Amino acid sequence: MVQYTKIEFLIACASSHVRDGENVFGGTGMPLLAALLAKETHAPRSNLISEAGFIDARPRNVPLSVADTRYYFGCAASLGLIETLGFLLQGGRIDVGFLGAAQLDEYGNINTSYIGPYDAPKVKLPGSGGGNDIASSAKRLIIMMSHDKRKFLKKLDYMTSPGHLEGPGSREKWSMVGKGPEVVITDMCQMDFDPETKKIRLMSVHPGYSVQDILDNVMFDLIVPDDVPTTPEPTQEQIDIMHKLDPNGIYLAKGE
Amino acid sequence: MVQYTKIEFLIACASSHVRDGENVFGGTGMPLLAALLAKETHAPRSNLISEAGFIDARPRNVPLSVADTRYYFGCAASLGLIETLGFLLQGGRIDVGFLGAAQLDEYGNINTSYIGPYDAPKVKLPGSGGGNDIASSAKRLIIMMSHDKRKFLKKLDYMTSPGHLEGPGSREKWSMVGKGPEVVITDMCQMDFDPETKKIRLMSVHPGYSVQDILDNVMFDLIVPDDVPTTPEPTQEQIDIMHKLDPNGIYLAKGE
Amino acid sequence: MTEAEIEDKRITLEEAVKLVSDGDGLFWGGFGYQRPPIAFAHELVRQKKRNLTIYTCGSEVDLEIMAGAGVASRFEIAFSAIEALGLSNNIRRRVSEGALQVEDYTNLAMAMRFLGGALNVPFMPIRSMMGTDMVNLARYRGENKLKVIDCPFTGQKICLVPSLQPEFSIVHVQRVDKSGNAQIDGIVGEDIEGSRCGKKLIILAEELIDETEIRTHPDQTKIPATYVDHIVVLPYIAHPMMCHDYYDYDLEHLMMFHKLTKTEEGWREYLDNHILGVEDHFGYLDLVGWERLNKLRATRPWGY
Amino acid sequence: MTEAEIEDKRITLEEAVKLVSDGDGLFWGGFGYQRPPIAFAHELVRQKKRNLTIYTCGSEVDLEIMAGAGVASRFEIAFSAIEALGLSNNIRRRVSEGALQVEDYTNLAMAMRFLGGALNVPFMPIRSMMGTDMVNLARYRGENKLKVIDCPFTGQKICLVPSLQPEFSIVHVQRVDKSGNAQIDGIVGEDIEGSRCGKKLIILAEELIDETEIRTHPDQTKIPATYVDHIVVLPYIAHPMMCHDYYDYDLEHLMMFHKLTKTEEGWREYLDNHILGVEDHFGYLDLVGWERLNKLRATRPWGY
Repeated sequence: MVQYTKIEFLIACASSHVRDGENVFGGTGMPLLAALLAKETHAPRSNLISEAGFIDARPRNVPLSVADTRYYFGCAASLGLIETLGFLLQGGRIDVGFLGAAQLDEYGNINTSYIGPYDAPKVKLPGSGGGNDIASSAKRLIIMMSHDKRKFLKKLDYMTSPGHLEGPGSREKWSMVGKGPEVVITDMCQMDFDPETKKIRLMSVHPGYSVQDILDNVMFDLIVPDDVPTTPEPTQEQIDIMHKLDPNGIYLAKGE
Repeated sequence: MVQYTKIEFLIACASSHVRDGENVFGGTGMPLLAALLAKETHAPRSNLISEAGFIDARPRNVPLSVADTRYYFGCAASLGLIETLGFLLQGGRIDVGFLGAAQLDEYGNINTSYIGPYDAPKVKLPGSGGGNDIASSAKRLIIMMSHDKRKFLKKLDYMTSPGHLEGPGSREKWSMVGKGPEVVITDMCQMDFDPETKKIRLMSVHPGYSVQDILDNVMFDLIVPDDVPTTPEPTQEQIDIMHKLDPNGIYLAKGE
Repeated sequence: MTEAEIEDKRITLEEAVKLVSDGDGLFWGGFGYQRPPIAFAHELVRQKKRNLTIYTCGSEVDLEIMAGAGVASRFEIAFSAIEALGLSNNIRRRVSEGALQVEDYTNLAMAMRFLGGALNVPFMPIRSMMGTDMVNLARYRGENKLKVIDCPFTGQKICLVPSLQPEFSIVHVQRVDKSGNAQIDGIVGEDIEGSRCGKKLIILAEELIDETEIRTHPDQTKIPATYVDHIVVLPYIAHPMMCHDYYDYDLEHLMMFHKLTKTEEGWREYLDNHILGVEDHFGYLDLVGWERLNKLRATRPWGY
Repeated sequence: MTEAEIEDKRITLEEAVKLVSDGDGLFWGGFGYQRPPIAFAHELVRQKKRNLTIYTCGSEVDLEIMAGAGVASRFEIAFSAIEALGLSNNIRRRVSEGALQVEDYTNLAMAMRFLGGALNVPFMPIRSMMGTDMVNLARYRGENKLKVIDCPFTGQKICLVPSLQPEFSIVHVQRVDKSGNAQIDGIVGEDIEGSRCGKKLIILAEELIDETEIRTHPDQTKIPATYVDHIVVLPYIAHPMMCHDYYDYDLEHLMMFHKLTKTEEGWREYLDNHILGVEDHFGYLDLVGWERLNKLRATRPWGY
């Protein structure tokens, strides 16, 4: 039996969604470790891009910021935001982007801006950053978030970044470059989207949870297919590699 | 008595229009030598810019092309067209630009594109290049052209670059960044523009020519003030410096 | 070539900040942890500037300082947080109090707004933000936050974001000559466009270099002197953040800062000790301690 | 970090040109005398391509060759001449014959059209061309040459130029690694935007360098490999024009070329001898002569 923490599990799970040869917006934190892990295992030719301007980065230490100099040495080019978010992302050249979410609705639309009403917000969250740009234009979007029932809502307090908006045809209406969210990874499950209705659907349940656990912990309608597999566990090799990548546990230690 | 060729005279004359500290689009040929001469004499802090991307250039040999590497060594920055024509010129930061003209009308509008009708041109000329951009956005424009009666017309075959268009208010109508042509330097005279009507006006006559010579050699109406001075001749120092700048007579030899 | 006497554009940090008037707009350089002009934010606080509008993609500690001290009342930004540590506590409080208005854009939208300002055109087209509340909701900009139009060429929807030409651009670089030719190492973020969009440009640099060094390597110049109005040369301008090839971030200080800002009292303590309690930037550096600063110095070839 | 096997994108010039179909549009790199992809133009002629549309600000000898040999039937350009020597004689003749249509823009307009294409937005705003025949008159583009609109923010007139995303971008650089990371020395002209706007990018380079050289100096990379589809490595790609840090222009050859093009017979002589009469680029270089080519090599630090 492989022993793993929740964070290790999520990183390995996210890593499996990166394919070889892809251009990946890694950001920081778990997505960055997931992208690096993918590059060390099944996707050696994936191209890790930071929106601050680093292209094909191979950091020897894990960066804390998308603009961290740790992204620099050994990367292929060091440019700026117009290059990464304009030429590469809006140009349709980014295969996969990762985003977090404070709230998510059943079409995969994302709130990272405000909790409470816009005119008198209870909490000012970080905002879009490059998130809306990535959600609009990356070919595929992977959403990672902690599983708290109040975050999975029918109606967002504020829609920062587009998922599938109001369903079929609505991304096309705005001529969006990318295809929208593909998968949502939480502490409890993976969810994807029904190709017909663009509505959120249970994809796999993490070890230790049941389908009912998931249904008890979302406030929107969730499509449940007849057959819901268990999410695969990480291998010892994956865990070893991620600890080599983050030897000081800057990200890995958080979940323990 | 200083001995000089026609080319030397024109370069010295053009040079006098560059002021110290100005950002100057020098291009190649006579304007380039004029700008370099100004920098060597009365305008040591003028900033010579090539639209290809060279900023504050100090070429040790005269360049043949605006993109000539001779512009590079010793310049302050080596960038591109968006920088020079976009950020600097359209940004309102270029003080003076030089342009040639195949045809000129009485408002200083310029043709460098076609002789004959647009649909069946007799001669395809070089076109705008950066000319229209410079004429639209440089604070001041200096036009240099050979004096041939057929070039000074009531109606251009094609208007490539804006002078004062149809007179007062017409540059404002298009929100142009620059103020338009200030002076036209030919083999025979200098012309400027009446501040009220924006129509072309005799400014000075070169040594050896009379006011009547000029009137006989333009096809548009030319305002002639009561007092038309003679254009000052170059000094020996100016001639010596321009030959030091162009020792092989790449441009200077053309007029001999 | 005759050697003209070169204009020396250097002034002190105090003099530079005095040029800023209450109510001005500032392009704010740096990105994330990289090259934020923190020393300039400190001096804005010490000189008690008010009602500034800050335009940037997403600075972190500096935005927290300016929001916390009441220097800025408006932000047009894409992002506020301390990456890897957590939310921007001061900004969160000031927004809840109504003391700070944030007009929300995306990183690309802000970068394009600076590009449009640098190009001196009134707007730039962009393909994100549409379909979301970033288009539907606006604060003080109202109708002029952005416009969604039908493209006159394709008929498709396209979003136009208004260009920015604020009173000042504040940009932190590694090296500059005394006339203002500036070199930036590592990523440039939005600083190329940002340095060209302001009506005046103040460059903050870690190191002064001779003009000869600039003119021997013209392709290293990221900001030519012709854009530059004033220069301030000081060490550790970005502390506790990083400056590529010069020094790393000070994680301990950063965590202390973030922890203190969790309460208004904590923030006041930081403000009183580290900003108002010191005379100038060197006073701040003395307080941080030179042994500690020295430990942050970058190692070649890594740059941190 | 695991070393993944790097894709080798090198192909021959002949193979690269075979990818171009009759009727395609090409962004054409280089500016003035600097880094024009002349060898690519020669091979287009040898392979008898037809009805190409060339998009560039202003190339010189290469446009003359493509117009003269009937390879291109449409140019969207700002400038055609051989600077310092005189008019583009071939272009002038082909326009008069009706064999070539030139849609006229300005240098800034073309650069912005490439920028718009690179950004994947349908147009870019620009403040020149208005008030002149460049707005009033169009050829095959008709209504879609450009649009003058009232700015929805300011109410002022502004000109929109349509973005370009041609089938290929052809860009000549100094150095490249085998995956396509490219370094450019000296001015970049419009090649940053141009290399990003094409659907496919073919890089022509004077010198192959190892990936290690690229990754030791990431800030020297002007075009990252992710944009690059194919690479052709050859010496003297721009002859008789120049390549910064590699070789100077060949003024004698250039004057001979310009003199010959003054008549159709003269041009045919050049075409038969220097382009059709040789098998490939090395055949052309042999004809020019290696002693002569060697004399053109650049001297450090001047770069020419």
